[in-house]
Amino acid sequence: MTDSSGQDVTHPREGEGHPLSASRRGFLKFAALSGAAVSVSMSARRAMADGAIGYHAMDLPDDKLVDMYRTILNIRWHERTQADQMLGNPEYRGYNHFYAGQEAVATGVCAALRNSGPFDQIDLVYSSHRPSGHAIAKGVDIPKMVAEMDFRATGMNGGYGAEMHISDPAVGFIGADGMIGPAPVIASGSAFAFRARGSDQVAVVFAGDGNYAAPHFHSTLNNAKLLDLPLIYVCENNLYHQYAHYSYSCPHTDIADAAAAYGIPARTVDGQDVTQVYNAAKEAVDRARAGGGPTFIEAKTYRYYNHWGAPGAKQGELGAFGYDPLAITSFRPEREVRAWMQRDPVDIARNILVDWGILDEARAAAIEEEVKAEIKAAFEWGLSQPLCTPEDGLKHVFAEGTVVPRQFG
Amino acid sequence: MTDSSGQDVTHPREGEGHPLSASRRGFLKFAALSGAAVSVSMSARRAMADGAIGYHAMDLPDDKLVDMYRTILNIRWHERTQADQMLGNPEYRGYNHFYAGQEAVATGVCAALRNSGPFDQIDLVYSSHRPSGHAIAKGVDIPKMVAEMDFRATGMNGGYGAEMHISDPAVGFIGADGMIGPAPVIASGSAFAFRARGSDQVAVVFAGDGNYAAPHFHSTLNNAKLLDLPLIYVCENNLYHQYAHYSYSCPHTDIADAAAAYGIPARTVDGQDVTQVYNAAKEAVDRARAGGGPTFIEAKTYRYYNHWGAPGAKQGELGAFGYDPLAITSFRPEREVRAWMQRDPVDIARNILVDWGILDEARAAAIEEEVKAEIKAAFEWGLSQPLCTPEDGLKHVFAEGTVVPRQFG
Amino acid sequence: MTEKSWMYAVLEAVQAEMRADPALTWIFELTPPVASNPGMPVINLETEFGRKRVVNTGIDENWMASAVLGAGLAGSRSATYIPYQGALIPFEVIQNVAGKLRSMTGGKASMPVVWIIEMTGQTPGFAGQHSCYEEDSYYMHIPGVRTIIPSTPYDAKGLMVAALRSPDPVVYLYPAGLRTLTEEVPDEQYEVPLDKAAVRLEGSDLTIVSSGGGMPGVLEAAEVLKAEGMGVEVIDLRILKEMDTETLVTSVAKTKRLLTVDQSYYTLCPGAEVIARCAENVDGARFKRVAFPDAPPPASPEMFLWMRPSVEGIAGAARALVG
Amino acid sequence: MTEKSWMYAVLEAVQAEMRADPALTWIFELTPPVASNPGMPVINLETEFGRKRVVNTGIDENWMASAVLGAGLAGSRSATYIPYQGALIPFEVIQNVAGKLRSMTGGKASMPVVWIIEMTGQTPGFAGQHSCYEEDSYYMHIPGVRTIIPSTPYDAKGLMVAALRSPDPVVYLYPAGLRTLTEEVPDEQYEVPLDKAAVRLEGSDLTIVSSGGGMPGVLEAAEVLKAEGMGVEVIDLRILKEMDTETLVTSVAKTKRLLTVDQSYYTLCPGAEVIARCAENVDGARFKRVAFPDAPPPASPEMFLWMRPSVEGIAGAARALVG
Ligand SMILES: Cc1ncc(C[n+]2csc(CCOP(=O)(O)OP(=O)(O)O)c2C)c(N)n1
Ligand SMILES: Cc1ncc(C[n+]2csc(CCOP(=O)(O)OP(=O)(O)O)c2C)c(N)n1
Ligand SMILES: [Mg+2]
Ligand SMILES: [Mg+2]
Repeated sequence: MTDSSGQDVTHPREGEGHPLSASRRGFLKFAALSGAAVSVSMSARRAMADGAIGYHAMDLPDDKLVDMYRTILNIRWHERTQADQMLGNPEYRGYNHFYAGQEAVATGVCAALRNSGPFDQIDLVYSSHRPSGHAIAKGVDIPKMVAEMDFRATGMNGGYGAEMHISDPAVGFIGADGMIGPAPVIASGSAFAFRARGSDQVAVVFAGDGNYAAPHFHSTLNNAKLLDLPLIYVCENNLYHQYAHYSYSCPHTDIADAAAAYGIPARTVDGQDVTQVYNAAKEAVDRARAGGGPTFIEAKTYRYYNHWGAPGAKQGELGAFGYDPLAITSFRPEREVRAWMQRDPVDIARNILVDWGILDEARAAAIEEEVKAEIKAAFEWGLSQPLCTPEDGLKHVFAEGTVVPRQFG
Repeated sequence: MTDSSGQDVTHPREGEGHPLSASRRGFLKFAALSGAAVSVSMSARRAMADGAIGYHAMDLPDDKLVDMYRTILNIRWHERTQADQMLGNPEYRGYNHFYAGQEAVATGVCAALRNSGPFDQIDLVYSSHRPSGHAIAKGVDIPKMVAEMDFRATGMNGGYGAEMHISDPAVGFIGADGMIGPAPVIASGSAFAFRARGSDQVAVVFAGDGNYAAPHFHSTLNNAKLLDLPLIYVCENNLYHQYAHYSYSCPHTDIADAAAAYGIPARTVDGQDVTQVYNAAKEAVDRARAGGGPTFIEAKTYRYYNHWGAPGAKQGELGAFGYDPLAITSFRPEREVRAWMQRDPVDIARNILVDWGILDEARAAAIEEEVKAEIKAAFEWGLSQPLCTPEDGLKHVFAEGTVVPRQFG
Repeated sequence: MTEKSWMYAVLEAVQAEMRADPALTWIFELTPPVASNPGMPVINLETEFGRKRVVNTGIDENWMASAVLGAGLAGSRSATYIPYQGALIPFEVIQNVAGKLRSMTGGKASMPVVWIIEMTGQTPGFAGQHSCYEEDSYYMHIPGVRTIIPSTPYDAKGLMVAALRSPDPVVYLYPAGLRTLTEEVPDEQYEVPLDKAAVRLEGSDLTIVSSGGGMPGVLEAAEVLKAEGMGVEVIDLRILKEMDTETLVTSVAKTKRLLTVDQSYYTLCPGAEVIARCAENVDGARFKRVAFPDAPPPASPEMFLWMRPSVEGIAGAARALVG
Repeated sequence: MTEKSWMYAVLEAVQAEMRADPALTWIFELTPPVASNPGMPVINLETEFGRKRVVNTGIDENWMASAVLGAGLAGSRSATYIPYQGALIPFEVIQNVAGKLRSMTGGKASMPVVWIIEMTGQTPGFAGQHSCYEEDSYYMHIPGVRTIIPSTPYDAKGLMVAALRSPDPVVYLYPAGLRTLTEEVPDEQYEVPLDKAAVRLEGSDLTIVSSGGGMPGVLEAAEVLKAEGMGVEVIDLRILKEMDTETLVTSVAKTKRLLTVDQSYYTLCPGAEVIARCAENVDGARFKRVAFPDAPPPASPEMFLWMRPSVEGIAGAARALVG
């Protein structure tokens, strides 16, 4: 909520006065690296714009920064390889809601989390129907995820779940949710449990702009605020839900305004710049761990592919252009896609790291080649795994036992 | 949402510059009549406080003002008579969620509506589990309502519904809803239908402070705003839902702030003063009829009885004091009840009318006696009506026919 | 009379009713009310009737379901198309408000509304949440709501006309797996009654009862069994509430063998009700159910296709029951 | 061992589990977790364990149900008490998320959570929405959720202990009409298994199956029938999912007469499933259902009490079936 002078009037400024200590990683990058002139609508709540969020990414050790770059590449090349499989391999049965274009969001948020250790100490991530990026950023085993998406018995979830239900609690990835609505509320329940048992864990939920309209949105934010829950709601506003622009379902330009109305600290960030996402996430995580309650982060971002699968995409090329044959009455303009691709999260991350002297172009390119090779191997392993045994479908209904087959009378 | 100087910063000021034309009904009453020093928390969005709502009540003809006074009395004496029945007549089987204390809200709102005429022209009211006041203000037949509440075959709803489901579409009273949540969403559907068929009708929903926490709250306001629906949401904030203070379920001091966040014109009004409620309702109705979309009115009010039934009440006395035996962990303070009763909606309405020279004290008292007699007759008629026929329970499941009895095998 | 697809037949029904009644509204979410059919004009309700009457908003199926209910209570006939992903989200308002309101108001509330609720789950690959086809049982338990489930384009149109004209709220289950069916469907409006099952095949050895997405497999199995010499009577329920007990009992009284087939979970599948009604009314008959096991459908095609009642599974159960 | 009321027995179970496990949480709305019993200390979970673990918030049953699910997924056992007015509001999340999550994750999701869902409607005067007792059928159709319904204080405690200790999500239906029952209940923790029906009375002429709020009327009718010389076997289902088919079939194979009694709507009442299972497995038996008609319960006591299955109605149906 902003007043007439554009000032953020509701955000409690816990972050104010954060020391912006000197560092070899300066603020120069802003002008230098912001890339093509895509107009990303940003309110005054934008991270960095009012000094309320410190530039925490500058304090990260080099290896952590390189890890972030590698994670972005892992997501990107998983996507591209899978898209190529879908387009070129008639044997391939998997599908995806592609995340390409949004990599910096999952990466920046998960870099601020505790991703390994005992289950009662790691942070938990709830994902959406577009889970592959969140899963990789949280640290799932990529080959097993690849196997799962192709319905293999040794896949991450034994072939029961496939893309929209991948889950690996061992790394705190509670998992995908094929429905729009429930996940944020459930995530707030995990946050409730943390607070009840005195744990400093945080729960993070990733949800699209489409989730704003679900009635669950209100429940989640209202209870998170009332009970001061360590919940971080990451709204990935990629402008569309399925084929409708978010203005069809939301009266706000910044969805963060809706959260701010509850008195929840709410920020918009440039979702294409992993360091800015990290800054906001770090601040949110610190607040939550300290008992300061929930945070809402709206990342302005874009997806390069269509809503589902690879229609409009070409093998070997990034992104999908032209109209999605599944979209009947509303379309997103091809020029919008191309304009957003000018501010690619991979390029932005690489340029920052090169600018900061952490990598040179050659090393950056070498890392990309390593990642490509790893992903290639992941698909080779995944797609050579055994298929499921039909009778196993009767398992895992309850913790123990199997249910009775009824399909034969 | 207010900024640091307490200014309302989100409300679109359609009402600004409304001519406050001279009238024999001046503004004097404010100081003169505001009664005892009950501290009603009121924000800057309070009607009259920033000049955005005109004092429309002053333009009402005398008979209409007298009608409002009479309606308030009808509600009040229906309540008191029913409470006395519950406390003193062992034969009496009815019950109520008493509305006493809140009469000015239903009365002021319904006075601004179209309450008679063909069904496709009158305004519709959706009520709550506390419906008797709304029903009377909308114009239902009181004797038939009395019969209904005592489960009589000739009651308003044939004894099928009783208190929490009274309904009379003939006067636009769609009716009570025993659940917390659904009614506002359904009301928005009626508003959707009005807009679709080009009608200038409006839909009004009365909902308590408790309804704020229901996920349906978000759906209602979001869609009303997106589709510019002629919906008036009247939030009767009587501070408690069941036995919990509303601060247990709502982070806002003014629930109207939650509505303002959607960009919906939202006002708080003194719910004890029928003229102020009328002013806000009139403005909302005018806006909705003109295609200007929804309005949210938060009426600050109080109920004199406990949540349900007459515990704590004494025959012949108004209100319930002491603790409600049903309330186990939280109670409202008896002094709070008594303080609110100092600003009684009956007294305030009568004093205004006397002050304006529309009634003198003698005529005001005579009207009250007339009302008491009418209500007494209504109970006599209602409680002498026939009981229901058991087999009729199989009717009215569908528009035609009866269902099969299954209780005998 | 033209060969028409399921959805074309349905939207033709809606279009004609909307042309006749300027108050009728349609709310959708993902599936725009658009259909084409060879040799026929494209139907696009959104462009024809405008966004005041035909609208999509956000992902909020409870609002959609509640909004048409409110429209109906305001005197405007209204329908909404709920996608399968949100199939049970509007459950509470349909069950606890719409189903009870006529009774609770002593007959004063009229709700001429239709919820078209997509049922899917017949395609392998979509696990659990996206293979939700248990809606039939949930919705048919509700009193005060007519729950129907067509299985042919002809019935789909005729039941839609009847549903839109009914003063009672109707849950119109749409088994999306049947979208590829085509058949001769009259161009004009006609009604298929909201209380009659259809006998699709007559025979005296065995009664098979199914509905919606279960019908194609049942009809195929019946052909196989007929070829083997079995006299199979096939009943398509069509109407889950109020179920047409008479047609069922008459058939089972004749065949003394009842096999029910459901593409939904075994426990409390519609077939359980069919068997219970017949068992209460026919002595000495034999009964069997074929259904999906009481397990969420797994994504893997191997597991899913084995669990789904198949033509062979149905035929096998029939032989075991009769033999 | 002390004579205890239903709710005291239940909260005693919860209190002991909460003392043993500091992570266990409880979310309520209207009914504070407080109970007293003559000669026993008052149990007040809110004051004993504090508002971080035991909390009420607003009127948002979907949040309550989802929150305990999220707590369970985070490794904290959790329970919530959903009042009857909101009994079906959490339906979608229980059906479509909780019921499917273990399967969809290939066994990785563990959900040690309990939803105590109030069932009411046995008192005349509360129409339709406040007489909602159809929950049993809705919840028992869900795979992956154990749906149980105790009918005695002893079972109420033992099933609560078992439910809280189960790694599976449990819908624990609480027929609030039974709140006045008292019986001897052990002070220590004990488990009643989550998969066994209880034979309450043995006999060889007729099997009567019921559950929850239906049991008192059935037991009373059985006494009447016994006095008339009928050998009545009474089975209390206790567990709706997974239903204990063996106990049912064994009994009906013996008696060849099955009467089911439900205080919920006829169509797809739990009794329909009981009859279908027995009809599939026992040849030559006779079946009858007693249930509430397929109509919302009206407020008027005259109508309501006539529609509600009564001792005389049950006994009459039993005589007709056996005679
Ligand atoms: C309750 C429900 N209704 C409808 C759908 C179908 N659906 C799947 S994804 C989607 C759009 C989601 O958009 P958004 O939240 O913006 O996420 P994005 O796809 O842009 O990542 C819809 C409508 C669903 N999954 N669940
Ligand atoms: C979904 C649902 N949950 C719980 C209830 C029980 N209940 C009835 S009234 C009420 C309190 C409502 O408070 P409020 O909205 O403030 O209205 P008030 O009683 O103050 O008029 C509650 C919780 C209900 N009717 N519906
Ligand atoms: Mg989106
Ligand atoms: Mg209140």
